[in-house]
This record gives sequence, C-alpha cells and structure tokens, in this order.
Amino acid sequence: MDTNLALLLLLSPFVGFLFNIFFGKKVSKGISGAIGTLTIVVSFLLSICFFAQLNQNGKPFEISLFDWIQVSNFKLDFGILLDQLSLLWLLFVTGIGSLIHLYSISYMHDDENMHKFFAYLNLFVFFMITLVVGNNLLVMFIGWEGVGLCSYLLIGFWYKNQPYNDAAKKAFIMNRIGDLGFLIGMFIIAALFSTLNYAEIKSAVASGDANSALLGLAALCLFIGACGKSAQLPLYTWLPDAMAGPTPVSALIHAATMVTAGIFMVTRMNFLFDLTPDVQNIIAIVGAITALVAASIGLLQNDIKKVLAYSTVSQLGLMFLALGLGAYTVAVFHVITHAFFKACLFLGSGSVIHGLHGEQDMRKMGGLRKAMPITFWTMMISTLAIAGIFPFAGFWSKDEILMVAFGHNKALWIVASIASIMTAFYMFRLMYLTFFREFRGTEEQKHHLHESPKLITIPLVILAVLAVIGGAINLPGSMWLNHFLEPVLVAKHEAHHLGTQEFILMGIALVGAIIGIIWANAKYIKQGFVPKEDAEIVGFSKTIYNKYYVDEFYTFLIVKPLNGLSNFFRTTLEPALGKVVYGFGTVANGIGSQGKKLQNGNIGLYLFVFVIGICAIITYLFIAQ
Amino acid sequence: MQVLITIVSLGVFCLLAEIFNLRKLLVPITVIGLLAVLGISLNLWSIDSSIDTNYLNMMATTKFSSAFSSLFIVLTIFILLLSDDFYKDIPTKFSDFIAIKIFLLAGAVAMVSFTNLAMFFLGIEILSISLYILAASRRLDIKSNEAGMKYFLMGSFASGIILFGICLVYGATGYFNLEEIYALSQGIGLPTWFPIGVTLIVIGMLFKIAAAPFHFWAPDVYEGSPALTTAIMSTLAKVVAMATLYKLLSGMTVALGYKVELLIVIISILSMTIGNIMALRQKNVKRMLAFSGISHAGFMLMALLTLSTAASTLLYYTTAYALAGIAAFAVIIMVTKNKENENIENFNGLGKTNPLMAAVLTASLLSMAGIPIFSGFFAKFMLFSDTVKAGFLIVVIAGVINSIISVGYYFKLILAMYTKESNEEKVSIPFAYTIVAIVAIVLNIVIGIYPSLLTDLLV
Amino acid sequence: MDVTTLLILLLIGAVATLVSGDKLASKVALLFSLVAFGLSINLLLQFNQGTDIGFVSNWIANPKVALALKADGLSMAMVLLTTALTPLIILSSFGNSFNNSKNFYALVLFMAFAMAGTFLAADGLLYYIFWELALIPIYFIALIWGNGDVDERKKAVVKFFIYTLAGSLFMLVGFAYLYSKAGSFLLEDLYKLELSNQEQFWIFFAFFLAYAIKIPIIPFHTWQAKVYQKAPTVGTMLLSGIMLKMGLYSVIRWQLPIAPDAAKEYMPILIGLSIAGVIYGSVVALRQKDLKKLLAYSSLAHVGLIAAGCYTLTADGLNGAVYQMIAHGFVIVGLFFAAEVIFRRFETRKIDELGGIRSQASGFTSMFMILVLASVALPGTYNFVGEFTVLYSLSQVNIWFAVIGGTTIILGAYYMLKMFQNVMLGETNTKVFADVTVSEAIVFVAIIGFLLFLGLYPKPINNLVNPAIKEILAVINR
Amino acid sequence: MIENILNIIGIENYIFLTVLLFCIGVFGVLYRRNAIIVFMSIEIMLNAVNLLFVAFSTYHQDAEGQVFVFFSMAVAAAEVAVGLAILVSVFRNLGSIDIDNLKNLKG
Amino acid sequence: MSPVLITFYFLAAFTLATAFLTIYSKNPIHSAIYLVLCMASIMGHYLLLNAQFLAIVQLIVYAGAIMVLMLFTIMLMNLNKEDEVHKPRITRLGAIVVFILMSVVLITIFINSKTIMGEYDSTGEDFQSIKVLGKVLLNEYMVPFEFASILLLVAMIGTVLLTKKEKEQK
Repeated sequence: MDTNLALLLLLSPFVGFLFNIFFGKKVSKGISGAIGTLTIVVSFLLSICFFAQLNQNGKPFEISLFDWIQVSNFKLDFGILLDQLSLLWLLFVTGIGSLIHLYSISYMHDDENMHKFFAYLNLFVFFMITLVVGNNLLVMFIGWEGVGLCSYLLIGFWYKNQPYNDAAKKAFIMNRIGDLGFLIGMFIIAALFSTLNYAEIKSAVASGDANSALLGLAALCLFIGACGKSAQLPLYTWLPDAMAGPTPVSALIHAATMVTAGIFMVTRMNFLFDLTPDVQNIIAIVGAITALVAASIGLLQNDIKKVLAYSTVSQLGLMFLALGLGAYTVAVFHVITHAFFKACLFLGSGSVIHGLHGEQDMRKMGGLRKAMPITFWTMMISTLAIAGIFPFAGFWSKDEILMVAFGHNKALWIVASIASIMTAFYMFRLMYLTFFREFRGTEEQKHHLHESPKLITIPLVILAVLAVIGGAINLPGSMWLNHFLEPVLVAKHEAHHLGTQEFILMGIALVGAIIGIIWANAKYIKQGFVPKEDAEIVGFSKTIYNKYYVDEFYTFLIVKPLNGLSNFFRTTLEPALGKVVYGFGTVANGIGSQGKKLQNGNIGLYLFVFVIGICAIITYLFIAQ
Repeated sequence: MQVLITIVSLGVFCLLAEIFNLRKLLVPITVIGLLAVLGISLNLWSIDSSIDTNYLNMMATTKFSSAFSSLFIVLTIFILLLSDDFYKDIPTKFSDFIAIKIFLLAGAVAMVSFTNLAMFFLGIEILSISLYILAASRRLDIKSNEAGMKYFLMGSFASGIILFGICLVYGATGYFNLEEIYALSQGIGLPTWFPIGVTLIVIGMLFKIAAAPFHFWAPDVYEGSPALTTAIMSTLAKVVAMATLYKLLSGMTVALGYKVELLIVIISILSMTIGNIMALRQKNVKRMLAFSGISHAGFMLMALLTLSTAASTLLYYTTAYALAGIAAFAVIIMVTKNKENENIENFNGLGKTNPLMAAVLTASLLSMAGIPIFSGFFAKFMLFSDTVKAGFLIVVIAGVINSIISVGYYFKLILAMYTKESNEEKVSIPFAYTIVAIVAIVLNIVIGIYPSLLTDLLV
Repeated sequence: MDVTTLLILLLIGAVATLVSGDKLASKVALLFSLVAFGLSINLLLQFNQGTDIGFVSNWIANPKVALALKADGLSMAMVLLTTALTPLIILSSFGNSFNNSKNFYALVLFMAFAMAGTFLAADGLLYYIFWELALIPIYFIALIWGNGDVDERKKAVVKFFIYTLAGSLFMLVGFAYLYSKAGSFLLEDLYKLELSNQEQFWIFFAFFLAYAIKIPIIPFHTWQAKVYQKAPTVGTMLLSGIMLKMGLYSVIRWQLPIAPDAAKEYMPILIGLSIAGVIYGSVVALRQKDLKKLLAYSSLAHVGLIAAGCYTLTADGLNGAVYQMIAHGFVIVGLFFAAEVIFRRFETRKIDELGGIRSQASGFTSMFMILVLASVALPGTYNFVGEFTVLYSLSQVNIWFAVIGGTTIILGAYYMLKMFQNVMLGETNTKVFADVTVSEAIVFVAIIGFLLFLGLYPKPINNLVNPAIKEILAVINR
Repeated sequence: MIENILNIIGIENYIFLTVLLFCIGVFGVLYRRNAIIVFMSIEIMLNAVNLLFVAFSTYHQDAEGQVFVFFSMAVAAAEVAVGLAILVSVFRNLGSIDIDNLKNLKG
Repeated sequence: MSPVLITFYFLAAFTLATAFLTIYSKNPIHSAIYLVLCMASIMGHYLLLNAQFLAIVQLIVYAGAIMVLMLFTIMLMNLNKEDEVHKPRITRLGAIVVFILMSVVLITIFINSKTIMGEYDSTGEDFQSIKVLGKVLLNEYMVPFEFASILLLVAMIGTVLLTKKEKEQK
C-alpha cells in the first residue's frame, strides 16, 4: 500500500503534467490550473501522511521500483527513500508548490499558454520530488537535471522574447557545468564504493578505508554540482537572469525549492563531507563570499525581482556557510524559513508587477502601500523575516548561522554579519521604493492600481503567516528540527545552549539588521532618494550596479574565446583539414597533368624509353651486383 | 589442338562465307561455331598436362591452357556479337574483320597452349599482326592510321626483342621445347644467355601487356583505334599476353631470384602508379581505360611474385577484368557510336536516358575499382592475399593506394552519367550491345558471388 | 529460422521495391522494412530462448571464406537498431517525393541489407564485403537524390566515398595478412591468433584507418559535415543513424579482440583522439549556420565519446558504447528528421533564416525539444544511460578523460539549445509552419517513445548486450 | 668429318656481331623519322637475330634453329606487308611518312 | 689467321657498314640498296656457316620479296628525295647515346657470360642440308609450319583490308 502511495506521491504531479500537455489546450484555463494545483495538493497530502507515519514509527520508508542502470561493478535500481530529510523537503516543496500553483491560476490567467505553464510547473514538481525521494545519487541526478530542464522551460516561457531565451539557456548551461561536477563526483564515489545508494555509501564511508584524497575530490565535485544548482560563486550569474521567467516560477523554482537542491544534496551526503574538512572549508568560504558579493550587488539593483534574486543568492550563500561549518540542520532550517519568506516576497513582487501590468523597475513604483495593502503587509512581514528581525522566522534561522560561524571562525562571522546588514538595507530599500512615498509610474498605471485577486492574496497571507511562525520548528529551546534530522546526520550538531554569548550574538545580529533598516530609511524615506537612471551611475556604484561585470568577465574569458575558437575551427581549420585530404588528390592530379606532357605522342620518345628500360633492366639484372 | 584446328577452320569458313554471301548469318554461325569450340575446350578438361604427342610436342592441352582458351573464346564471342552492328557501315569488309578476329583467337589459343617457342612466337605474331590491322582498320580516319602505325612500329620492335630472347634461350639450351628448357633450367651450368634470353622475352611480353615503362604505346593506340579494337586490346589481348607471360615464366624457370622479384615489384608498382595517376586527368574514356589497363597490368604482375601458385588467381583476375572490360566497352561503343570522340561528356545523363546501360557501365567500373560483390574485388583480394602471404607487403600497400586513386577516375565517369544533364534524345540500342553488356556483367557478378567457380579450376 | 532469413528478406525487399514501380515503391519498401523489423524481433525472441540463429556454410574454398553469420547479443542489438530505424527512415521520407523513387527505396533497403550483414558477419572477408557494399547505395543516394549545388555535392560525395574506401582497403590488407597467418577468415580463428606486438600494431593501425574514417574520429572526419549537408535527409539518417555505428561496432567486434595488445598500448592516444573529437565537434558546432551541418558536428562529438568508450577496453566502456550507439542512432535520426520537417516547410536549413516556429507548431516543438534534450543526454532518456556508462568507464581509466569528455554535456547543451532557440523560438515567423503530419508524428513518437522507455528501463538491452561484451572482453584479455 | 666452323670463328664473335647489328637496328629506329627507314631498321634487327639463330644452330649442331629462322622470315615478311599497308594509308591521309608527324594522339 | 676468319671479319665489317649506311643515308633509295647489300652479306654469313638453304631463302625472301616491296612503296610514295628533316639534335644525340649504351651493356653482359670457349662439338651428322631441314620442318615443325600459313593469311587479309576502298554506303 505504501508503495502505491509513494508512487502516487511521485507521479501525481506527472499526471498533472501529462494532462496539461495533452489536454490542457482543450479544457478551460481554470480547469487546467485546478488540475495542475490539485495534483500537487495530492502530493502534499501524501507527504503529510508519510510524515505522520514517520513521526509515528521513525522508520524511513525505502522501496526499489525497478532495475535501472547497470555497470560493471554495481547495479542501480530506481528506488525511493522517504526518510526525515526527504520528507521535510517534500513537505515544503509540495506545500509551497501548491500555494504557488494556486497563485498562478490567477497570475497566469491572461496567458494563452497557461496550460503549458501548469504542465511545466507540474513537471518541475515531479522532478523535484524525484530529486528528493531518490534512494541513490543517480535518481537524484535525474531530478537534478529534470528540474534544470523545467527551469529552462519556465525561464524561457515567454519564448518570443529572445533575451528571455538567452537567460533560460544560460541557466541550463551553467547548471550543466555543475552537473558535470556532480557526475564526476558520482563516478569517483562509484569507483570507490561500487555503489551510489545513500545507505550503502554511508556504511562504506563509515568503514573508513577509502582514499581520502579521492574522497575529497568526490566531495569537491559534488559541491561544484551544488554550486551550479544553488547559484554559488562562480556559477551564480544565471539566477538573476532567470528572473526572466514568470514570477511564480521565480518564487517556486528560483527561490524556494530548486535552488535549495544543492543544500539538500550536501546534507544528504553529510557523512561524506564530514570526512573532508578541506572541502568543508571551501564550502564555507565560498558560501560566505557568495553571501557578501550577492548582497552587495543587491544593494543597487533597481529591478524588483533582481533584488530578490540577489537576495536569494546571498541567502543561499549563508546556507552554504552553515553547511561548510558542518551545521546541516541550521542550513536546512534556513532553507525552510527562507522558502517561506522568499516565496512570499516573490509572490508579493509578482502581485506588484501584476498590479502594474508588467512593470518591474522600482524607480517607477512607489506608494503602492495604499493600493495594495495585503501585498504590502505580507511583503513587509517577509521583509522583516529576511532582515532577521525578532521574532520572525528568518531571525531564528539566520541567527543560528551567525552563531555557528562565530563559533568556528570570526572572519566568516563578520562577513556573514555584513551580508546580513546589507540584506536588511536592500530589502527595506525595496520596500521603501515600492510601497512608500508617491507613485512614480505613468498616469495610466496609477489609474489602474488595484489589489490583486484572492487567488493571489491567499497564498501571500499563508506564506506570510509561515514567515512569522516558521521559526518555531527549531527554536533555540526546542530544537525540534535538530532532533528530527538526527537520524540522517552522522556528526551530531550540538544544539546551542542559550548562554550569554548566544544572547549577545542575537543582539548584535538584531542591531545589525536594524542598522540596515535605519540606513535604508534614512536614504529612501528621509532623503527621498530615488535611484538614478542607468547612464548616470558612476564610479564604484556603477561597478556594483553592473554586478561587478562578472557576466562581461565570463563573456570575455569563456564565451568569446569559445566562439572565436569555434569560428577558427569552422572557417580555418576545417577547410585546412579538408584540403589535406583533397591534397592527395590534388597532388595525384598534378602529377597526372605533368605526366600528360611526357606522353607527347612521339614514337621516338616511346621507343627511347623502351630501350632505356631494357638497358636498365638488363644492367640491373646482369651487370649490377 | 582440336580447339586450334576448329578455330582456324572457322576462320577460313568466314572467308569462304563471303563468297557465298552469307554475311547476314556470319555472326550467328561463327558464334555457334565458337560455342562448339568452347564445348570442345571444356570437354578436353579431363586431359591434363599430358603432352599431346600427336601434335609433335608443339601444343599441350593442360588445365591452364584449357581454362584460358575457354576464357578467350568467351571473350571473342562477345566481341563478335558486338561486331555485327559495329561494322554495319562497311559490309564489304565484314567477313574479313570476323575472320581476322577468329584468327586472332587462334593466335591467342596458341599462346597459352604452346610447348614449343615456335608456336609461341607465331601465336604472338598472329595476335599482334591482327591487332595492327584492326587498329589501323578505319583507313580514312587519321587517328586510326596513327594508332596502327604506332602500334605496328613499337610492336614489331618488341617482336624483335622477343625474337632475340628466344634466340638466346635457344643458344643456351639448344631447344625450343618448353619441357626440355624447363628440365635444363633446373640444372646448373647454363650459360648466362639463358637468363638474358628469358629477360628479353619477358620484356617483350611486358610490352604486350603494357607495363611501365613499356606502356607508352597503349594510351595512344587505344584512343586511336576503333572502339571495338580497343575493346579487344584492353580485354583479350591483355589477358592473353598476361597468361602467356605467366606460362613462359613458370615454364622456363624454377624459381625467380630475389633480384627478379624485386624487379617485378618495381615494375608492378610503377605500372599501377603511372596508370592510375595518368588516368586521372584523361577526358577520353578509351584513353582512360588504357591507363586503367596499365594499372591492371601492374596488378596482374603481382601474380608473378607467387609464380607457383598464382595460376588460378591470375585466371580469376583476368576473367574479372576482361568481363568488366567487355561490359564497359559494350556500353562505350554504344554511347559513342555516332560521336566524334569518346570524351566523358558523351556520357552525360546516361543514367537518365538509359538507366540500364548506365547501371551496367557503373557495375563494370565498380568491378574494375575492386568494390565487392563484383568479381574485381575478389580478384584484387586474392592477389593481395597471395602476395601478402609471399611477404611482399609493400606491393600490396602500393596496390591499395592505387586502388584508391583509381576510384577517382572511375567515378568521374559514373558522376557524369548520374549527375550531368544529357543533351540529347534517347536512342534505341541495338540488341546485341545490351545482351553483351548484361551477360558480361552478370557473369562478372556471378563469379563474384561464387569465386570458387574459377578459383578451384587450376588448383 | 536463422539470420539469413532476415538478410534474404531485405534483399528481396530491395528487388521487389525495384520492380514495384515508382508509385508503390515507398509503400513496398516500408512494408518490407516493417516485416524485417518483425522478423528481427522474432529472431531476438528465439535468440533469447537460446536457439542458435547463426549460420555457417562454406563459400569459397580458396581463399577459404565461409558464409558465417553470427548472432550474439551485440550483433542482435545492432541488427535491431538497423531494422528498427529502417522503417522509420523510410516512413520519414513519405513527405518527400523522389524521382525514380523505386531506385531510391531499393537502394535504401539494399543498404539496410548490407548494414545488417556487416553486423552479422563472422567471417572477415564476408564482413568486409558487406562493409563495402553498404557504401555503394549511400553513394548513389547522396549523389543522385542529394540537395544543393551539384558540383559541390559531387565533390563531397566522391570525397566521402574515396576516403572511406581508402580506409577500408587498408583494413582489407590487414585481413589479407591475418588470413596468411590464420588460414581462415573466421572470427574465432582470428581471435585465436597470437600476433607479435609489431604485427598487432600494424593490424590495429590498418583497421584503425578504416574505422577512424567511418566513425569518424578526428582528424579523419572532414568528409562528414559536407556529406550530411548534401545528402538527402534519408541518406543522412542512414549514414548517421546506422552506418557510423558500423565503424564503432567493428572496433568492438574486430579491432580490439584481434589486436588487443596494441589497443592496450595505445589506449591513451586513442582515447585522447576520440575525446578531442568530442571537444572539437562541439566547438565547431557552436557557430554552425547550417542546421544539418550543426547536427553533423554534434554527431561527430557524440561518436567521439562512443569511440572513447570503446577504447577504454572495459566492460563499462564497451557496454556504454553500445548503449550510446543505439541511443545516438535513434536521436540523430530524429534530429535530422526534424531538420527535414523544417526544410519541407521553409525550404531552408540556414539557422539564421529560421525562428519563431514554436508558436505555430507546438506539437513539433515539443517533439523537437525532447529530441534535443535526449541528444544532450538528459537523464530519463536512453542517451543518458549510454553517456553515463561511457563517462563512467572513462573515469575508471583516468578521471581527467571523464572530465574532458564530460564537457560534452555542457558544450552539447550549449550548441543544441542555441540552435533550438534560433530555430524554434522568437517572434512568430512570417511564413506559415504547419504542424507535423500523421506520418511525421509517427516517426517522432516512435523515436521518442523508444528513447524514453529505454531511458527508464534499459534492462532489456543490458541483458542482450552484456553477455556478448563479456565474451569479447574475455578474448581481449586472453 | 667437317670441323665445326665455330672452332675457327668462335660463337662469341657471332654474338658480338649480332649485338652490334641489333643495336644498329635499334639506333635506326630511334634516329630516323622516316617510317620506311624505321621499317628497314627493324628488318636489320630481325636479320641480326636470324644470323644468331643460325650460328647457334651450328653451335648445337641442330637443325631447329634454322627452321626457326624460316618462321622468323615468314613473320618478317608478314610484318612488312602489313606495315607497308599501314604506311600507305598513313601516307594517303597525311601525305607524309614522317613518324614525328604522328602526334595527334597524346596526353 | 685462317681464311675463314678473315672472311668472317670481312663479312662482319661489311654487314655492319651497310647496316649503318642503311640508317645513315638520307635518300631512302640508297638506304634500301644498302639494306639489300646488308642482307646479301648476311647471306654470306649463312653460306659461311654452311646453311645453304637459308642462304637461298634469305636472298629470295629479303632481297627478292621484302626489299622489292619496300622499294616499290618508296617509289609509289615518291620518296626518293633527300627531303627528310632531321630529328632535333637532342633526339639524335639521345639516339646515339642509347645506341652506345645498349651496345656496351649487351656486349658487357655477353663478355661476362661464360661462353664455352675452345672445342665445339661436331657430331659430323648432317643437320642443315635441305633434306634434313625439310624433314624437320614438315615432321616436327609441321604445326608451326601450318600455323605460319595462318599468319601469312592474316597478313594478306589485313593488307587487303587496309588498302581496299570501301564502297560508299551512304
């Protein structure tokens, strides 16, 4: 029975996908959306069932569906593993997924290809579930690539716009760079342990006779994979571009779920990373730097979704920081809270964009507070959460990260703290520019300003509520999450005792956040500053505004040379190689042409050669020794 | 011997037929006659290597001679079938042409069944003189004259060389009889005259098969001669000369020395290369096939490297080559019948105007290029295989490279047929051409599919 | 019933098509190819039951050549690939009309015959004959029914023919040499040969020339792009879908087992060359302007990887190579068909001139998309299974081979998606693009269905191929 | 009993004579462009060989050599007949028997 | 030096000289006459070797038939002029070089080849009288003898074929 339920859990979104792709066009948009949403809700409900079951008996549920890939030293089956970690993920993926589907019914209602949108979205959830529930790395990889595909499809959903398509392509390719790392990591693990099954790897690692250098390499490769998916340095540039997709997509894929796959993977493989401290250090450093860099870029962005995107990158950086420090539960905790408030923020921004008929530039917003109160308040709550204001969810999770960082390395803590302050600043900058002061858009837009429909606001409210109370799952006192995840983690993460130091750190974090807010308040409310037009930005701001020219740098360093090389190969080397082959023919033909001159029709010459030939042969045979 | 007599009487009959005005029936009758001869030849199969004492040690019917004679007869039948239409516009000389061709066959048969060098010499002279005549036979055509003249001058020069060679062999051994010579050649103490003589004979034969550097006549003569004569030269004459060369060498020497083998290697490679490379730039199809023939001569020379065992391979190669050549020439004659020259442009669009003939020509060219399932492939392969076994890898590699080059010009013709647009109307083809072309190519393919038909004959 | 039935059927099919007349030709050919497919399935069932469906009979006494047809798992897999793709390829051409279509379809069936023969032959010379025979039909198909400027086409096709022939003739010399050693062409006798290192080197090299040109491995690939571009799509499909696999199959069946020591000795060079092909093909494909040429270079990259897998001499490498051959066979046929579908409607293959098709033909877009994704080895498609196994085998040899070879998944994604974007996406095209017709859809659906099914459940092929590879490996490591 | 004449002259002398004569014939073929002189040169070559045949016949005290000369003469006669026929038709068409003018076929 | 030897040397010198003059003379008629003399001297050699039959045949066939035919042709073509243009000097030089080369090569190998010096057998049997020759020719060599007739027949047909005018069919 459980098997069937598990299959239903997995396949329900897929059914939705099939329905929408084949029949979506024939049924009304409402039905299409409803089916898309319902199938996710089914999965969500089933996830709850399994969750409850697990809570009851504490036994992970694992089944093998069928044999899949088989190589010389091991055989992989297509198996499902429902343990604490995967169920946690399932819950918030399907939960938030359901909300966002719901939201999308209204949000995408005007789009002619809405059924496709739902199809892709369902497909995404399907792959995300696959990623999460697989019992081995390869099944995870299916989901991993699958969500990448859906991300590609959804970013480029408005396919008539080529820049959007470029963004989609970029996302896919950068993900693929990471995927190669993932693959290589898998290869090394497979070579070392002859298996890719989590449980088997875990026991093999535990036996501890593996080559540690290779193990480190494997961990590093896996981390590269995570970098790609979770948009860490240096592979993060696709995520801001991915905002080209419809806003629900940004919320679901590029904020709440898919980008956390890297964290899921690292957590899944925690037993591996625990053995490779060097890699952990790298993860921590990369995470910290990513957090800082992304946050700093976020300071000056004017596109409302871009700000959120950089904020996402930055938050993911913090999560990786935690992972690198071995605090897996903390990272997971932040993933969950982040999912709540970031989804809410994105959906809110979607609501704003919806209200402004597609306007995304914050310079052309302002004063929406009155026109869109629900949106405003839910976003405000989420902003407070992300800024780390007590007692919202983000406060607890982020604070945990800072505490862990402090415990390990002060420098990391400082970096993380600065990133947090910046976060508070730019989030409030966003809020101020969008909702406060007077409207800066066109008259016509102003005329049409309105609160979004119920289907949009309900998910917002739910998420906002979660953003408030989400921290409860791992309050410093109860540490429910810590206990819940204990079975899947090898190294026990010590729960913080709430001592003086902890309270001081909390205080510092809170103060930092407030400083950020005050700074933003001073600049955008008090001074009434509105960001300048693109052309007027100069100096270092310009560098930041242009994202440190990282994209340009990549273009210069990789894309350009690659294209140059391609052109060189195509226009020079290929013909040259071809000519070499033709060369044989040309030479033969050339000799032939010369030979034609020798064959000049003169009998005298022919006889001459004849006689010479005779002399030569006779000389050779009878005179020469 | 019966074969020879029957052939000769058939030739005389042709001459008489003219008197009785049997021109119309001439070809059918001679063809039937030749089929009968073929029957006799095959009937003699059982008689093996026993010298026919009735005929005074002059001729011997061996498997070798019977097999090759039969091949020559078949080729002649094809040629005769083509003659009917080819000489339509000169009916008064028709029977002469037929007679000459039959005598030519007689010479050819003598060349592969001789046991006395006198028969060999007379045979080769009959063959050559017939060919001189046929080459020059289009008396108002200056090209034909020139071809005849060139062929005659160089041919008789080569005859002189052969004669000198025979003389030296005689001087060394005191015999013209092959058996005796062979017996003597095994002992020691023969004067150096003997190898010199053999060398000179071989050189003369190399001229006949148009091996480099004695090949210069071939392209000019092939081009200038009437197409049917070219067909004879490139198929029958070449095959005859090659078989004879093989017979001579294997009949007069026990084993070739290292130096001789090296020489054969050089000549073989030289012939292949010159033939193929020169063929690349030719516009005239006959000329192209002449060069192709030179290269094939080079290939066939490989057989001399495995002298003792190569008879069946050589039979196979010559058959494959000759059948393909006949099929090709049947089409070439048909296509260029009313044209001024035989340039490749004349073949443009043949694939559309006459797909069947185009297919036949394609098949025969593919066979010559050595593409499987056509017998040309097995022919080359067996040669390669034998030669590799004998340790002459270098020739084989040269042969392979040359096969590759050869595809270049064979395909020029195929391309012309299938990719160029024809600029003329569809013409009706005389039945004989179609029959000859198809039968020849079918035979070619049949022996390609069942090589054992031939390869087991001379084991 | 044994495998000769299949070959004879295909041959009869070719003849029947030839005599059926231009109007019926395509249908007759399709019928025969379908029957052949059914027959091969039947053969597969028999084979799985353990029936011996091979065939051995003497053919030529001197040189000793036998009509030996062997059907092990590897051969069966390749034959199935051939017989499965042939009907699809024939069906795919229903949207085109050819002059002299009876000749055209007869040649297609004849080629299928020759290729199936190549995969089945267990006698060196027989194998070689089939190998060469396969070349002739494609030569004429490309030459006569090809597209583009006649002179350029001629040049390309002749170059292709001469080039491949050149390579294979060296193989023939190799066989001649082997024959002189073994006294037989039978596979098992050749496997038994104990060759010295030097002999192995030369044999290996001679075979390598043939296969490297056919596969093609750089720098022997120069014929490929032009021919793919100029040949009619059916020809391109036959070439890329099946004929290239002849080369790869031959590496596994003939080259490696006969000269294993040479293969071991030069393994890094061989793998390096193959992988260089992966990178090179991908990089060249990046900036291609012609759709078919781009696919040609993508094919170059993919077969490079397969070849690398073969040369690892590991079970995974060989198995993966076979999986990938099958997967690539299907996907490349599908992709070329997509290019043809576009060409039928827009009369162009220039990527610059295309675009905006998606909004007009969603069905076609989806199918094309799936094929593109399969081509970049998205998990869930069979290509992933193949690529994963091959890359895994490479990682066993040297992790850097896997890393460099693995860039194919990045570069592949890059050029394929770029192509897809430029061809399909963007503002709606001004020209009308009708969605796929039924026959076109059948082809796509069959291919996609096959790839997805095996992608999730590759076991049938595994079970078929693995034992055969195991045997071959045993010979290699003798 | 008649003494073998070769005991006086020596077979090698005949050989040298023949070789020289043969070479003169070859020389003539190469040297002259008048076709009829070329024919004559070829006749000289054949005659040289005939002489050697006879010498060898004496050397071996064997009649066959002389019989062969007989055939050789027949061949020579036939060749000359055909050759002259060809020559005549060339002359009719070309108005010259200069072999260097026969250059239509080349390349 | 025996008279026989002197005769031989004289004849040899005469043969070579006339042969050379045949080639060297500018006038074809002169050439022909020198050639006749050359043939005659070879007949002398035959006589010296006691090959009487051949000597007669030589005279009849060569001097009588072949040379007359040639002379006839020369007359027919009105070639009795010294109008032949010389070949280019390089060709002539080449011819001379080849001549020398070939002579040297051939003579060298024949000097090298160990000829049987000294006593030559003399069986004393009659081996070259007309009677014996006739027997050999018509017994052992009967087949080639007949075959030679085919050769002559072919030559005959051929000559007719080459020179006879075709009736215009058109």
